[in-house]
Formats: sequence, structure tokens, C-alpha cells
Amino acid sequence: MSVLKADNIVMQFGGVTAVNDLNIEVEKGKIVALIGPNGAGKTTAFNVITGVYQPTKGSVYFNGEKITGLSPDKITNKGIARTFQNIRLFKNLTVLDNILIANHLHVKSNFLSYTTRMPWSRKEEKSMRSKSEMLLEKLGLLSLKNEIAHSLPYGEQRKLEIARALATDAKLLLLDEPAAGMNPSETMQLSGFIHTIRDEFELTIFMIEHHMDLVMEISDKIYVLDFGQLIAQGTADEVKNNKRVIEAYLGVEEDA
Amino acid sequence: MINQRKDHNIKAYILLFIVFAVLLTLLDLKYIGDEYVRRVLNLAAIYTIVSVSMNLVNGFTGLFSLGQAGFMAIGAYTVAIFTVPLESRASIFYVVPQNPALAGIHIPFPAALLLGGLLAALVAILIGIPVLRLKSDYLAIATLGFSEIIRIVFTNAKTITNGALGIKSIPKMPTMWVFFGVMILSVAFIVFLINSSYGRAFKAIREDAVAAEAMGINLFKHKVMSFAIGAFFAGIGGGLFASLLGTVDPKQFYFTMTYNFLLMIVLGGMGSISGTVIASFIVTIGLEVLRFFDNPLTLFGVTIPIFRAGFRMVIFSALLMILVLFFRNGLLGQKELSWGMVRDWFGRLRRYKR
Amino acid sequence: MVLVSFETFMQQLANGISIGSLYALIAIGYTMVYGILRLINFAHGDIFMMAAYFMIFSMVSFRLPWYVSIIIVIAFTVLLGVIIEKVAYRPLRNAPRMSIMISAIGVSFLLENLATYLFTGVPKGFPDIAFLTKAIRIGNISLTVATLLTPIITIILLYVVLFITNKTKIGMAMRASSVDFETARLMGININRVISTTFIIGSGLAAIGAVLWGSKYPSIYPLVGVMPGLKCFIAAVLGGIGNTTGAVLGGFILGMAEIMLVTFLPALTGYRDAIAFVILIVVLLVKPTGLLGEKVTDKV
Amino acid sequence: MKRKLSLLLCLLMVLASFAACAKNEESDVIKIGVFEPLTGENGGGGLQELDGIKYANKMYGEVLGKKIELVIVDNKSDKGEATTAVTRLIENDKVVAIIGSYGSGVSIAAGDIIKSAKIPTMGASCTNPMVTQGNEYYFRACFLDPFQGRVMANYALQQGAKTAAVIMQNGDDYSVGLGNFFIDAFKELTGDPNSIVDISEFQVNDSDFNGILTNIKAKNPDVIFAPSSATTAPLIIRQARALDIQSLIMGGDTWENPAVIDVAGEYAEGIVLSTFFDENDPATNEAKVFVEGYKKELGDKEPIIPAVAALGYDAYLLIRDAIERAGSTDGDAIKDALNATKDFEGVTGVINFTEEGDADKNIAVIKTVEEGRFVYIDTVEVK
Repeated sequence: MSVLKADNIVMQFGGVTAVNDLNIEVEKGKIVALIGPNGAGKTTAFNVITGVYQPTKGSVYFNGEKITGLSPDKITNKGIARTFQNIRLFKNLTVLDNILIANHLHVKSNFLSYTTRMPWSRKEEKSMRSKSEMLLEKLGLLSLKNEIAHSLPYGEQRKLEIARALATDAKLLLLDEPAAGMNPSETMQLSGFIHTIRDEFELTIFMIEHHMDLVMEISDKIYVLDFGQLIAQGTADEVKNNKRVIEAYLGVEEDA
Repeated sequence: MINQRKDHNIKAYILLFIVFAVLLTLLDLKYIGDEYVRRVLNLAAIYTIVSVSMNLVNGFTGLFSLGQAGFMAIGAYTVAIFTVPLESRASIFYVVPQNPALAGIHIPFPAALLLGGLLAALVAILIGIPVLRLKSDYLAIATLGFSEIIRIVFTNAKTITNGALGIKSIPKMPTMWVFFGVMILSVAFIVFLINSSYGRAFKAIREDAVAAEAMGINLFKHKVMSFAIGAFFAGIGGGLFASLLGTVDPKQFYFTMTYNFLLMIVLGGMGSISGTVIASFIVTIGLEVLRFFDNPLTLFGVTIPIFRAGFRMVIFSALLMILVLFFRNGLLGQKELSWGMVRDWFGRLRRYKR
Repeated sequence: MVLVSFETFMQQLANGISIGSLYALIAIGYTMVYGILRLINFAHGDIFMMAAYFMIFSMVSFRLPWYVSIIIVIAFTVLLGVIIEKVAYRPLRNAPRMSIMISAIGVSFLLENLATYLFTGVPKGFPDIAFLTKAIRIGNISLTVATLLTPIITIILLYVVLFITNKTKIGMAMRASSVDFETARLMGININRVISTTFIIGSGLAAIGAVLWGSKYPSIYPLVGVMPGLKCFIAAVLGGIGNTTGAVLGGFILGMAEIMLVTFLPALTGYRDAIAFVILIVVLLVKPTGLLGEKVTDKV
Repeated sequence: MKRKLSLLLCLLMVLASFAACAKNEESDVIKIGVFEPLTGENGGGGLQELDGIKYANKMYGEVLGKKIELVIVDNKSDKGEATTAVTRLIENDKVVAIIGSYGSGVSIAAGDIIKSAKIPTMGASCTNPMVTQGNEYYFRACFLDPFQGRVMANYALQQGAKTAAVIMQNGDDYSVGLGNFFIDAFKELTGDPNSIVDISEFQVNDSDFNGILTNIKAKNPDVIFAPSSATTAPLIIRQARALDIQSLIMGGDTWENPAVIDVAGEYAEGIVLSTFFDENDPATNEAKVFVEGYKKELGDKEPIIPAVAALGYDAYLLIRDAIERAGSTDGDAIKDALNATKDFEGVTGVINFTEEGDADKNIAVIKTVEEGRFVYIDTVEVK
């Protein structure tokens, strides 16, 4: 059964069509990649899925439930979490705070019981903290928990952003260029990391990526987008040998 | 080790509080200080409540709101309308009689104060629903606009507010503990809020609204929540203000009043509660200390001509500009005052001396 | 709702155009600064106030003729505007938006207190420019020359500003900067010069506005700029901030709305100032880009 | 740079606190506090009133063989400031009596503090009834708004007026109070509830009255009564005349301000206002001396003596006289002496106090403007 299904998505800005007639299906437990040259509409597709943009036409389904029209926070509440192309951490807050914030959507006590220090709210806070610390530990970030987010090295910031997305207890993780700006060895580590979290947290992963090596290595399925149009889909090998894909990438590829 | 330090800190806090309580009680029982000192301190306590509430909205949630004066007006008028003794109502509403629905109602001060805060919060929710969608400077100007609308409505609702003539004979509070007690409760409430999950959500919105939303935080709900809580405490501050002055009229709540609180949070540090508390006291007391600039100054028999009425405010606004330009983070930036920081300062001082 | 005679209506129409054109003139300055710096220049109304005082000093204390005075006033006001930009806004250009707005509020606060200190709160009479304050009658409608002249001057100045921004080199640089600051800088545009020019034009217009305002409402005191400042900002937002023609349009609409409220709903005259804010908020909510503003999409 | 600046700031603060403490107590002076708006909205009037008080201090600088020292604080036309300013006078400066303030709002705010501190206070020109109401320590040297409203309504009637329009400043207690008293009196005197054809309000800091005035013009009233500050009055007058409104334009005591003529120019001709005092018709001996001396003192500063200066002068003399009669600086003694004031010869007339502590004045001076000067028309007595 498909976790995510995008059905004939059209996204227009004024007269410009950024995404045209996009159909995507992501199956449970799989790692699926969305690739394409710059400006192909990949991030736009992500923004439509996560509710940042309302599509001009078409709908998105999550576990069979229609989620188009919902606001981004509602969609996250359903179980889709994402990272951003240009890391958007809560820069001036600590690593732990970043994770705790992602836990906020599960909070049950209201603000009054927090401000009056009611026992159940204190208990909730406590369990939230231990859960977050456990997550940090699993991802090897626990020693950094009191560091300010923007002071972390670039790679750790990427990792933290993924950790933060995980903290929402998402079932589907959207990664927007997780390897951007990483060197080859970091990229290879990332590949292992993605596999690990997929298995550990029983995730489905849908990612945008430019690093072809990474994409080819870990993806179960690849979608190729060019000028807003889906031009190819299939396994790594199928896509690699697709004529239209090669054309689209000719001379455009810069960092593979 | 860490636990030990924590215990130590708690002891120090308790000690600090006892010293504070003893000082305040001595002041209150008129063993030390005089009416002037007491009044200035009470005023500072009220300003603290309002500026801390403004910092919750502006500094912690990142919403540039300039509506604090309007919310204060709501609290102040609620207290004024409902606590003035029934027998003096007729002499106050001597031009236009009070609305008969209100003329017979008298409620005790604590209830009126709370009601004022709740009404301010209610109005904030009503305003916030449309306005909080706006961004930074548009939000600022819209909240300023609403603050003015509130004031203008109060000016015109003569049967309720006595219009321009204002209301007097608002009962006085017998003790400073009313002002300081409410201040402590309010600041504690906001500190607990900020350190709770909700507070972290507010900070997340300040840091990056898009990312916060992507983390499942309902922007709108949390913005309205912060805005309304901020308004609630501004209303409480306004109610205390009315009681301290004994009189209210709409002109007091002109939008320029909000600028004073803005100054306090800028001085204290946007996003620092302790900084705001300190800054509120510095500004309120400082404005009084600076009064000597208004009086002609004679040094060695020469009268210095620049010292005359209005000079104080020039100095005050010049200080504000220096602050904005050179000390943008204020006293504490986004940090909170802690023992470690105090120790650091002392350490640095000692090094200076050497 | 009150029915009024045709005569009264025509008179009110003239009143509306007259006050509206003054709003429009000052709103241009707001809109230009906002267009480039994305800053609500809270001090604009106070620059306007200082210009009025400059005029008083020039004509009353130094007994200069009005045509000389106007030039001096424009020069001094422009200087003031440029200094404010250099001292209070330039150092904060890369700071968060809130900081620079607080700085603008601080400048406004400082100018008001300075004026109170230097000139006291006693209102000063604005010098009479005889030909401007002469009353003329058309049928039963009475107008001063200043009232007639203001809309004409406003329209002329609007065209001058439009000419500068559309046809001159610095104007192109200004437009480029208003679209994208960083790119404009990378394209070799001297941003500082562009901003200074913006403040020169904005302050110059404030000075001319102050002279016309003073001739019409000749009572000058330190807080005289507060209300015009706020209302002209509202006019600029109404028209679509950043758009010069929009600012003029907004000014006229606001002036007309105020006067028409007084005409047809005299029971609500007490709410006149509230009307401006209500219009502001409605515009912000219904069409945040104003009447003639362009749509800006946020990038995620 | 930053460190130096912050050190400088600290130094400034320390210096300030020293300066504040440096004023040590001297027993050979008697301190009288003056709290006036020297800045802010009412800064203009406050300064004029202060000048009168200072002049009185210069002329009569001693009482009970001691020097009188004036302690002046600015209340910024703001209630919050007013209460701290007054408390400061009482507690820090230990004044024995207080004079002020211009503007009734700030006076009312200070009233409760004065009452509980038992410091007798003399308002000079605050005309709102609420100032002295229920406050045995607050006195005033001027008449009240209800009286003034009645005087103007009376005068309008004498001039044959049958209809009137009223313009008030929305949000200003003085303007709204006086305007409403006029409305009541005018309706009562004409016996016609429709005699007030238009009531309009304008906003604080408004400059444009054309809209209001055009409406009024259409109703063609015999008189326009527009109690307002000296800042707005000339604008109303000018715009009315420019609109070709021929009605008689009247105002209250605040209009007797050179700024009105200065700003309104020739348009001010023929306006009518009520005031406390006329320099050309001194009511008492004290007044003659005052007019002569104060004219010299003013020099070119102001063309006429502002009524509030005369009232400030009187307020000072009343307090000084009471201290002298009381023979002590005790608050209650001064208060009792003030209550016992009998036929005190002030500049603005012979003064006695009512039970509320208001100057029992039944005389108001009506003035008009001719050839750019305030000219005496009549003295009106109202029972």
C-alpha cells in the first residue's frame, strides 16, 4: 500500500507552471528519490505535499487520506515531517530545545497547567525530555545537547535537522537535499545514516537529492522531474539509462 | 556535583527573596523610604508587568506588536468603572450620566483586576484573529492602529467611560504588596510559560516560522495565545496603574505610551525576562533621577543655560538612540540573569581593579 | 446619515481634495523610503515638523522673503533627512527589521523631545505667505489659494518623482534596489547613494509639504507632525506601499473619506482618527499590497 | 568604544544621583512646590503660568522672616508623571504648600496624594469642578467651567443670539467640560432645546476643521462656541472665516493667549472670549502694581499679560498670605488660614473661598480682539 500518493498535481504561480501533472506514489518502508535539474520544481513539489503551497489542481493522499488543503502543521500532525534545502534550524536555541520543540505537537496539558506547575504537566515535560535525549543518543548527538544550534558543524546541523523531523514521530520523512554541501565521505556516511533511521524508526523516506551516487545507491525508486514534468521513473538502473533523463542532465549536472 | 550547585542556587534564591521581602515590608511599614520612593517603586512594578508581557509577545514570539497601551487602557478602565464607590459615581459622571446598567454595579478590586485582564485578552483574541496574519512592520502598525481605536472608542463611549473627563476616586491600595505581589505572580507565570513546551513553541515561531509550522506547531493558535496572554498582563498592569494613580482618562493611553515599554525591553534585551525586569526599574527610577536635568544647574556660581525644562527628555531619548545603535542586545540579549553571570561580572571587576 | 445641500457637498469635496492632496504629498516620502529600505520611517512626520520650524526661523527670525526661505528650508530638511539616515539607519542595515524600526521610533522620539526643549510647547504662528493664504470665492465655495494650489503642486511633484524614478539613471538604480537590494549591490549599484537620494527626495517633499501645511494650518508645535505622519503612512499603505502613484491615490482617498465621514455622519466626528486606522486595517487584511501595490511571494 | 560608552553612562548616572542628594536641607527657607506642565501638550500654558508664579516670588520673596524657595517640577502634561512629581515635591523636597497645575486632568490625578499628605495646594487655572471636589486641601484661584459656560451663554444671548453651534476637542476634559456647560446654560436660557444646532468634536492634534465648519456653515448659527487650546483655536477661527462663516466665534479663557492673535492674524478680529482678568482695567491696587511691573518683566516676550500668569501670581500670593496668617508652615494651619481668607486683594479680583475651596468669583471679563489686540468689552456678573 502506498503511504504517499500525489495525484495529478499542478502548481502555477501567476502564469508560470512550476509543476505540471505530477503523479507520485511512495510505498511503505521504501526510500524514494526525486531528482531533476535545478529549477525543475522539486522543492515546489515538496512544498505542495507539506501544505506550504496549495496546488492549483490535484490532490495529495497520505495513507489513503486526502491531505491537500490542510495547513503544514496539520500535515505534520498526520505524520509527515520534512527538512529544508537551506537548513532551517531554530538557530539561537540549543540542540535539545530544537528537539523538544518538535515534540510540542504531542503536548496534552494546556498552558495554564504548565504555568501553575501542575503535576501532570511536570510529568509530561519530564517524559518529553527523556524521550528527546534518547533520540539524541541514538543519533549520536547527545553530547551536543546544550550547544546552540548554529554553532554546530555543518554536517551535524543536517543531522540535527533530520533528528528534529524524527522527533515529531513522523512515519514519512521528506528530505530536501540532505547531502547538499557535504564532501564524498560525509555523503557516504549519510547514506548509512538514512538506512539506519529508516530501519530503526520504521520510516518511509522521500528525498530530493543531487548527489547521484547517493541517490543511485540507496533509492528503491527514482522519479525524475524536468521543467515541472515527470520525465521518468523507476529503479536506479532504469533511470540511469533513460534517454530523456540523460538529455535533461546534459551539461546541467554540476555537483555529482 | 551539579545537584550540589543547584541546591546552592536554590538557597541563594530563597535568601534573595527573603532580603527582598524584608526590604519591601520595611518600606511598606514606612520604616524606611518615603511616599515618593514607594510610589516610584510601585510604578516600576507596574511597568515591569507590562514590559515583561510585551517582551513575551515581541521578544519571545517575535511578533512586533505596538498595542500595549490599548490593552492597558482596557484593564485600567475596567478597574475604574467597577471599583469606584457607588456614592461618588454621580459626581464623576456630572456631564453625561453613567449608563444605568453599570451605575449600580460595584465589584471588589481583585475581581475587577482579573476581569480587566480577561477583557484585554478577549479583545486581543478578537484583534489577533485578523491581524496576526500580518508580518513584522505591518503587524506593528496594525496593532498600533488598534490601540488607538481602543482609545478613541473609550473617548467616545461617554456613558461608560465618562469620555474625556475621565474617572477619579478609584480606591487606593493599602500596601505595596499588592503591586509587587501581582508583579511577582505575573513574572513567575510568564517565566514558567516560557520554559514550558508552549514557550519553546513561541521561540520556535520567533526563530523560524516556516520551520516551526513544519514541526507541527499551529502558528496561528500560538501567536494568538502569546498575544492574548501578553494582553492579559498588560490589562492587569493597566488596572494596577489606574489604582495607583486613582484616576484614568483616555489621553494617558496615547500610543506613545507603548514606546516607553519598547524602550524597557530593548534596554533589557529582547527575549530576556530578567533583563526586562531590571530595565523597567532602571528606566522608571532613572527618569526620576534624571529630573535634575530639568532644573537650572549652578556650578561654581555659573548657571549652565542648557539645564531647563525638557532637557531630561532629550537626554532620555538620546540614551535610547545610543542604546539602539551601539548596544543592540540590551543588557542581557536573549540570556537570563544567573549566578554564573553575576560571578563572571564580579570576576571581571576584580580583574579591572588589579 | 444626513442629507446635505449641493453647496455644502461641493465645499466638502473641495475640503477633501485639499487635505487629501497634503496627505498625498507627504505620503510620497514614506512610500519611497519604504520601497527601498522596507522601513516605516516613523521619523518622517517629525522631519516634517522640523521643516515647519525651519520655515518659521527663516522667515520670522531672519526676515528672509518666502521664496528664499523655501529653498533654505528644503536644503536644511534634506540635510536633516540624510543625517538621520546616515546616523540612525545605515549602521543597522543588516540588523533585524525590528531593530531598525525601533531606531526609527527612537529618532522620532528624540526629534519631538528636542523640539519641545528648544522651541517649547507654545505653538508658534507659521509666517503668512500673503498670496497663499488669500481667500477666493467661487460661487458659495470659499477656498484659499493654498487650498487650490496644493493638489496642483502635488500632481506636478508626483510627475517629477515619477520622471526621476523612471527616466533617470539614479531612478533606475532606485527601482532596481527596491526589487532586490543584494542583487542591485552585486550589479554595481552604489546602494548608499541610492538610499541617500531617496531620503533627499523624501525629505524635500516633506519640506514642501510642511510649507503648504503651515500656510493652511499655521499653528506649529513639537507634536504637529505626529498625526500627519501616521495618516500619511496609512495613505501610503492604502495606495500600495512602495508605489508612488498609489501613495498619492491613497492620500486623496483618505482625505476624502475623513471629510465625507464628517459630512454625512456628523454624529461620528469623534471617530475621525479611528477611520484612518480602520481603513488601514481593512486594507491590510483584504489587500495587503494596497490598491496599486505589486504582489510579493515569499520564498520558502 | 562600547566599554567606554558604558562607563560614561554609568558615570552620568552616579553624577545624577549625587546631584540629587547634594541638595541638603536648609532651615532658613520655606519651600513651596510648583507642579506645572512645562513640556508635552500643555507645555505652553504651563510655562506662562510658571512665569507669573516666579514673578510673584521675585516680588514677595519672604514670609515669616524666611526666604521662600520655589521647587519646580515638570509634570509633562501626563498623569503618571504628575503623581510622581507631586509626591516628589512632598516627600523629597518637603514643600509646605503646592501651586498648580495648568490643566485639570493632572491636578485631579495629584489630588488624592495631596489630600493624604495634607499639603495645601492652590490651583491657578484648573477650572474642572472635580479638582477641588471632596478635597479640603485643594483650593483654586480661578472660576469654574460651569460658571464660565454660563457667562458665555449669557453673553451670547445678550448679543441677540438664538442659535449656537459648539465645537469641542474630543478627549480634552477642559474643552468637553466647558462645552457641555455652555450647551446646558444656552438651552436653559433660550428655553429652546433645539437652540444648539450643531455639536461637533475634533481629535487631539487635529489641524483640519473645514469638514466640521462646512457642516456648521450650512446650519448658519448665530454663534459658534469653541472652547479649545491656544494651539487649535486660531486654526478654527481662521478656517471658519476663510469659509466665509459670519457667525460670532466665542471661546474660553485659554483663548486669551497671544498665540491666538499671532496665528489667526486678521481673522481673529471680533472673536469673543471670557477670561479672569484685564490688564487695562485693574480691579485692585495689587493689579495696578502687577500690570506695570510684569509688563516690564515680560519685555518683548509677550505682547499682553496672559491671564494664567496673573492667576499664577495670585495663587502664590494666596499661599504666602495664608502662611503669614497661620504663622506656621503646618499643613493644617495653612489650610485653615486659606479657608479663613477674607477679601484678599489679588490681581484677578477680590478673593474669598467657597466651602469647596474654589475662589468665589462671580465676575468674568469678556474680551474681544480689535486691531490685533485683546480689548475689554464687559465685566459680567452671574449669580
